[in-house]
Amino acid sequence: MIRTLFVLLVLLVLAAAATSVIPHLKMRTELDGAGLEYARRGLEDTGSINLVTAVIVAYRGLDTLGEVVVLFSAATSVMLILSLFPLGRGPTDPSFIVAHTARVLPAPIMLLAVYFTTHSHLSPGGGFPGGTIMASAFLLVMLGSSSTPAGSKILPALEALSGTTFGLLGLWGTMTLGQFLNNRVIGIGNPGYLVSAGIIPLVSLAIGVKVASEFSGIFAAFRKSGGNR
Amino acid sequence: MTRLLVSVILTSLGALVYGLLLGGVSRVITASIHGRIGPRLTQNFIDLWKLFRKESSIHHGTMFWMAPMFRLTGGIGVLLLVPIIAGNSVLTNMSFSGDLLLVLYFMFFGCLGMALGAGDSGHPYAVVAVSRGLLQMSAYELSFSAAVLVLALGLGTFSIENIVSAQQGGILNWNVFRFPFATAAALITFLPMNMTYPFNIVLAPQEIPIGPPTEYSSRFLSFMFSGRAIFGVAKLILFVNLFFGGAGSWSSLLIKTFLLYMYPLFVSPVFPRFRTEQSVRFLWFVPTSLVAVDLLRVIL
Amino acid sequence: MVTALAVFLPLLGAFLTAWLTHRNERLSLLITRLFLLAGLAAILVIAARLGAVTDGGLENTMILRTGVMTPPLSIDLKVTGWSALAAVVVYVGALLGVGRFSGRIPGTQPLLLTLVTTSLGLMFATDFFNSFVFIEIGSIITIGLTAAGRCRRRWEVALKTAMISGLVTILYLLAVVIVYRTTGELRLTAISTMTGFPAILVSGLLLTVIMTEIKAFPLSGWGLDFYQGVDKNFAAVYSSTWSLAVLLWSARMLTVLPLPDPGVLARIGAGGLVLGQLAGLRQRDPGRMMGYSTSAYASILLILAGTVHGADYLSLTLLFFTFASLSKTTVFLMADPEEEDDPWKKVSGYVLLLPLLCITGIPPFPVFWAKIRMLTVLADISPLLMGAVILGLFFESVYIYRLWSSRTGPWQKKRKYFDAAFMGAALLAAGTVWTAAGAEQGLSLSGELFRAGFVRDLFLAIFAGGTLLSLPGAFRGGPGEKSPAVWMLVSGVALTLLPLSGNGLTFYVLWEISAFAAVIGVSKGARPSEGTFWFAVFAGAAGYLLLASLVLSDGAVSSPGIPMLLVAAAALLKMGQGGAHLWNVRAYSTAPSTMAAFLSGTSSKAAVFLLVFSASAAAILPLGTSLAWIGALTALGMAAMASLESDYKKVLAYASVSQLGYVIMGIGLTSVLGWTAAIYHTFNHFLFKSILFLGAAGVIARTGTSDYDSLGGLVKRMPLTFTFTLISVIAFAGVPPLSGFGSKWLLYNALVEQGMLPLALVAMFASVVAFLYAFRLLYAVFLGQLAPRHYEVKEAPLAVLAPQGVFTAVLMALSFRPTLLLDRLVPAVASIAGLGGEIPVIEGTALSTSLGYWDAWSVGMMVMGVFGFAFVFYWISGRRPIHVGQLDIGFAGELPPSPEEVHYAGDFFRPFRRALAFLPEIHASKVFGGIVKTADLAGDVFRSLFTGDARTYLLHSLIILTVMILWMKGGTP
Amino acid sequence: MNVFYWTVAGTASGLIIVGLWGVLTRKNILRIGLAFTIADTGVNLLLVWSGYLPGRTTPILNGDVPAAEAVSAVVDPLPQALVLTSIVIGVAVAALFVVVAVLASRRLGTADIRRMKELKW
Amino acid sequence: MNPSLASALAVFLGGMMLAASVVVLFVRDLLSAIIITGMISLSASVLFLLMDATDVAITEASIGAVLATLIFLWGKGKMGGRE
Repeated sequence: MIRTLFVLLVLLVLAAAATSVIPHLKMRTELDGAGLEYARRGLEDTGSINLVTAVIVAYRGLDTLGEVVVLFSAATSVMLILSLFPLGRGPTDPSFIVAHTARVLPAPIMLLAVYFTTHSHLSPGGGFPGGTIMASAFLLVMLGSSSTPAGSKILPALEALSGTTFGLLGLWGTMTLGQFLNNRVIGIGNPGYLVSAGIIPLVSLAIGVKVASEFSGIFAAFRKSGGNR
Repeated sequence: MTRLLVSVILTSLGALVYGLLLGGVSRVITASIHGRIGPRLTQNFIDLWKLFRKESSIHHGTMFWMAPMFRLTGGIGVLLLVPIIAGNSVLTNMSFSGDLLLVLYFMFFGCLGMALGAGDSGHPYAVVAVSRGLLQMSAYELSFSAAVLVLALGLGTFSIENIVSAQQGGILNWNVFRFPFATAAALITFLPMNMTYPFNIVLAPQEIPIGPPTEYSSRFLSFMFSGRAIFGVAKLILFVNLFFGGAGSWSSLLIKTFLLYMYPLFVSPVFPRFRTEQSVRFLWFVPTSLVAVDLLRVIL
Repeated sequence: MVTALAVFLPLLGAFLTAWLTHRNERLSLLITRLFLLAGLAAILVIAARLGAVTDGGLENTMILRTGVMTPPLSIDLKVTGWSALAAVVVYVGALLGVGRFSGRIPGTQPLLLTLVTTSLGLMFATDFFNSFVFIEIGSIITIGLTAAGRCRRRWEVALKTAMISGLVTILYLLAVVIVYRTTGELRLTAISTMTGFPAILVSGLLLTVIMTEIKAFPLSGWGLDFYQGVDKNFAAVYSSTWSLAVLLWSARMLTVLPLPDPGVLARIGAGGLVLGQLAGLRQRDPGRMMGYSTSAYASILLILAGTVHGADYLSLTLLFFTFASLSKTTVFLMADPEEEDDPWKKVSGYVLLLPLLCITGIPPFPVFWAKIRMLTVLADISPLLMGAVILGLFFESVYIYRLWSSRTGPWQKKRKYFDAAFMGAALLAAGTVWTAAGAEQGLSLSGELFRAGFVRDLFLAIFAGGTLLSLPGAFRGGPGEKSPAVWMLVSGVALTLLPLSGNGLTFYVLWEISAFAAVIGVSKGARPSEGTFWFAVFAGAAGYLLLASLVLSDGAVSSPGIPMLLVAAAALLKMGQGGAHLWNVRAYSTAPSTMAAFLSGTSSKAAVFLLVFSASAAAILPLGTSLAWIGALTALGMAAMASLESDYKKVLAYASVSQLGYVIMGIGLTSVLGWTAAIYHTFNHFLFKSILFLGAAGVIARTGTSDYDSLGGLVKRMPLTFTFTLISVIAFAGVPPLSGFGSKWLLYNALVEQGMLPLALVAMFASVVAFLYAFRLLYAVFLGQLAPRHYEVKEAPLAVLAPQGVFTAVLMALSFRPTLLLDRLVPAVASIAGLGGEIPVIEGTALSTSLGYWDAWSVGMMVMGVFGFAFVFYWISGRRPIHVGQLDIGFAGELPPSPEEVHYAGDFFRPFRRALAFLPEIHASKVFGGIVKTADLAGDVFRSLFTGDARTYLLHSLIILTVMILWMKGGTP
Repeated sequence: MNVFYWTVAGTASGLIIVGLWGVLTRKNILRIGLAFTIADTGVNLLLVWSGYLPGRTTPILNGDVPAAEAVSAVVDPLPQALVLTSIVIGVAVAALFVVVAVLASRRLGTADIRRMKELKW
Repeated sequence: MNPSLASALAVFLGGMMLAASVVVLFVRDLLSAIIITGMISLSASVLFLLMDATDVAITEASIGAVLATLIFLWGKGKMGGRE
């Protein structure tokens, strides 16, 4: 109890000390700095209507590569750890409702995921939510079957393929334009169309597949070492 | 060179005779104090001769063998390094080779040799005596050398000759008056130096036959006795030189040394014997404190 | 393109192996290695192109653009010569470790490869948020690989690491918010333009993040737990990849932090160094020691960031961290992760020696150059800061030493150890050559650091002669000992070069080499642990004091004032004076006997040399009389201790310290006579102590014991050894006619001349007490009863006997003709400026001062004459005595029971002990034990911060953050 | 609009503080994980908040917002991009954290963090 | 959206989230804590929407709210009743 209060006190003192920063964080009414530049020239530079995607995939593509690597490392670690230290108790038979839901739902979910992934430069969404939703479709499939689904065998290959694609797309930019992950290695086309914004859709797809395979891998690993009780 | 050699031999022989004689006197006097008849005055000469002539003789090893030579060399060496009569160029002997410091350190020569001999004998009592003797020596040397150093600092010299000549011109120039406390301390150390009561635990006649030379007999012992007699005389002369104005003539030398030799006889029987650690502590503190008084006088 | 390849090749490899590793582990490992090699090649090309190996190339830059447009819109990766070299280390470390770690645990290659890319990315990152992403990847992989590692406590470590990284995430993102809102962009360089409170807040947040990530005290708790609990083979990879990357990234971050006063960093670092290393002092767990060492380097980074700038900063950070990382990797590679409690249990100390020396910064290893440069800079800023840093480094070296010394495993010809050791050694050697060649301050063996002349040559002769003559006996160790010959030779050569050193740095380097070689030599003894430890500690302390003096006096060994005091303290420690004898006694008694002879006879003279020349260069000796008093009291106290001691080698050790006390006394007088006495006695001591210890070596080699109670009567079996010992004993006791008296005579003359009678008295008393142990030594070992088990003992081996003979011959020559030495010594000393007092006059064989005179030749002749006469007289005056055995004694008619019982050697001077009983018992061991205990207690206070509860560590970070913000806020209007 | 602006800021800061409070005081490691998630949510809110401008729209330049007027019509896209990354990172770390926590509690037989301090001092 | 409505919604949601977060720390049942954390994430995604961050809202809803909750639920299941 004393510890709880003491910690709270420390945190409050810290917060109080930090309050002096408030005057420096007043609400902006005009864009400035990098944000201003993105808004002004983002479309022109990248051909992506969605400026967030423009930032994520084109301008700061390296961050996104890093993000993918974060996921990759976490998933690899989780799979590694769970394969080294299995928790016992494999998959259990799915209940009736789950089994049926799992047969119906994956297809529409997959559709949504593909839309998110491929239209990242046009509308909200993008590779990450897209990939996650793909993974949830996989999760459903997995929950619906008592054995590990056949798809999980190709997961590592999919993972390697998408990751390598991402990396090679990046190096393509370095080779041709001297700039890693530049999306303009092919023409940026007409903004607003599906095939536009250079390699952004491709990268998004790679990201989506990568994210999906990583999360699916995690799910598979979880599942392998015992389902949700 | 020849003169020096003759002088050396004569001085040594003279000191031997004088030393044995003094020993005889002391035995006679002690006996009369005790109310005994006691030995004859010449008993020491007889003993020495007897030992020297004894046929059977054993030794325990090289160091045992060499120890009496060490002892003798130590005694004669000290004697030779001390100028015997001030101003007598012959009787200064070898004193040109070194000053008071040399004499002080050379006094260890004989002790060390004897201790080694005792050690080599393998007799535990001999070694016990050595242990005690060394400890007591370490104690009295502290205050004795303190007294000597005070003289040296006060008179600005380590040379015995210079110390003697600084005391000329009247009895009040004697160091005994100029440095009374240092002299007193030195006189106290004179007792353990000669291993008389109360500092005779080294010899401890009741427990250990004769101290370190327990295992010695015959000719070896005669050498040791000779060494010890000569060493005693050398010490007397040294004291006289240092504290009592030196000796300007044979007569003053004999009188002064004789009186100095007699002094323990009248002091020591009064005291009981100290245990080793008691004597060590006594010698560390009492005479040294005395010297400290003179030391402060000299420094201030 | 090459840059992109260098960075991203491992990542591609990771994607590939993630797939492969499920199918073919061996192929996967091969691919891993191939990708790493390719990446290494790429980064080597870059490093070459940037000209990074030459000194100026560290700042050359190569940009890898990513995304569209340029920063601040997009993200750059910037490779400098500096980071390229570090990247090389990352690759090398990964290559070294990947086989070992992933070979044991399948499926880890993708993570290791990703870690390499991430490390490079972080080192090259120029964007604030980009760095964050890399940090997250690094943390995740660290957690994952920790959890995958084969060690019992992996879960705890992984969980703690995860919690720390969670906190770091939050703090970092808060900083991102503030940076972006106030500067409008996310380049790292933008941070430095911030002002006002946001600057303070961001500095606080980032400093906390950095200190936590680099494990700087007091935020090092998790790092300590990490290194203790983690799989050591992973730690090997981690040290030179992620850990290095974070350090170098932090090094760049610290320079852009908008701190009101960068000096704060130095103070935080120095404080952390002292307190953190103090906490590490009592550390026993080897893994945790490595953690503490890491924390020391983290503090060093803070110090550097606060004090050093520009090219210096680059080269220093690079030197410190790359080589420390590499060394750490090498150390961890040799660990056996299956041994949980002590992973280095079976490792030979030889294998660990090189990397550990490099970590501690012993010359000539690269870290040393960085260290001395850093200290030089610090000395200009604040000597106090420098002192703190030196203290901290000293603490570090103590536990690193402990880490090394407990490695008793034999040299195993396991390939596993071999390749690690070999590669480590090769890399370190390359680094050494590189730094030594480029080192700003070159080493030089020609120059006038020490005034050439007789005194210098005399010391040269002592060092060279002592080494040569101690060496033969060292080739075969005594019972239970290993041969210290190699180390003695190394130490001796360094010593011999000492007087020739052309500058202070050279001197220090040689001094340290000599010291650590001696430490290793000592560790070859029969029961080395404690003695070697104390020797190492004191030698280390002396070395660091010397280092401080060197740095403060700008290239000379010393200069007037504080540096001279430091040098004096170092010399006193080295000579065991003033209570520091603890090490001498313990080291001499446990070292191989010949090593002890070398240390006491030869090596200790280095301190005299140092003191003499420093004092003469500085023209004055501070302390003066107090120094003399220290010497006098040491001489007395140690003589008493020697008398009461019953171990042959310990007695000699006490005696050695006691005798050196006279030297200190003489030097402290700062008069011609005093210095003549000191140097004369130094030479004397060199002779007789070498003889004594070599004699002891012979005795111990033959009997296998150094206990007085078990020895005795050996004169019958080892007459030559006895003769030599006897002569040297007479010499050191100062009994005329042997050479020791000369020292005494000169010394008393000097003392009385200066009017220092009390001092003279103490000296006199000490020399009388010396008789006690002198006799006891001769008696207990050589005289008295010979124990039956020693009946068959042979004379000492020729290898120790012959050198004794040589020493004795010189000693005898010096005894009878001291003028051989004094003829040259007196004028040489008289010509030293700053020495007062009269100059002794030499006429023929006689020496005289205004006080007295001494003619060694005629004394010698007299003694020889009288002794010869007595001898001859005895010989001719009667029959030869019959030789009988030692047991044939007058024993009150009884048969003596047995030689052992009759031999009276134990507690020989019991009355002396009784007489001393009134003194309070002040044992040096107790005093130093007290110091150690105090340090331990203080260390425990700081150690107790690290409760092991991860939440506590997080709380530390938050408290530090709060304190820093409040502090900086208060500091600026 | 200021009310909205500062409410979000307050909520975000509150979540961070409560989250850290939980991290530092809860004993169950899974709950500590939850507390981290809460603090992360707070941080993400704060990030998006820092790119918020009143009366503007999502930075998607479709028909509603002409590209030429983007500068005065959309909110700052950069913080949003950063938050996307941050969310993914958060969940990745959470997944790893949970796995480690599960294994730790299984191997050590407890989920109490106070009993996971074999390594200390 | 009407600014004042947005403000009101923000105040309401914010208050709920803060209250919920404290509940997460102190509620006895871990399952409830996990569900409530998921709710907080969902509320956050509403706030993201209010701040014109559609992408973020979608991502937070799918990843932060659903995925994280699933993971924690799995974790709770695996940990069993160990407290």
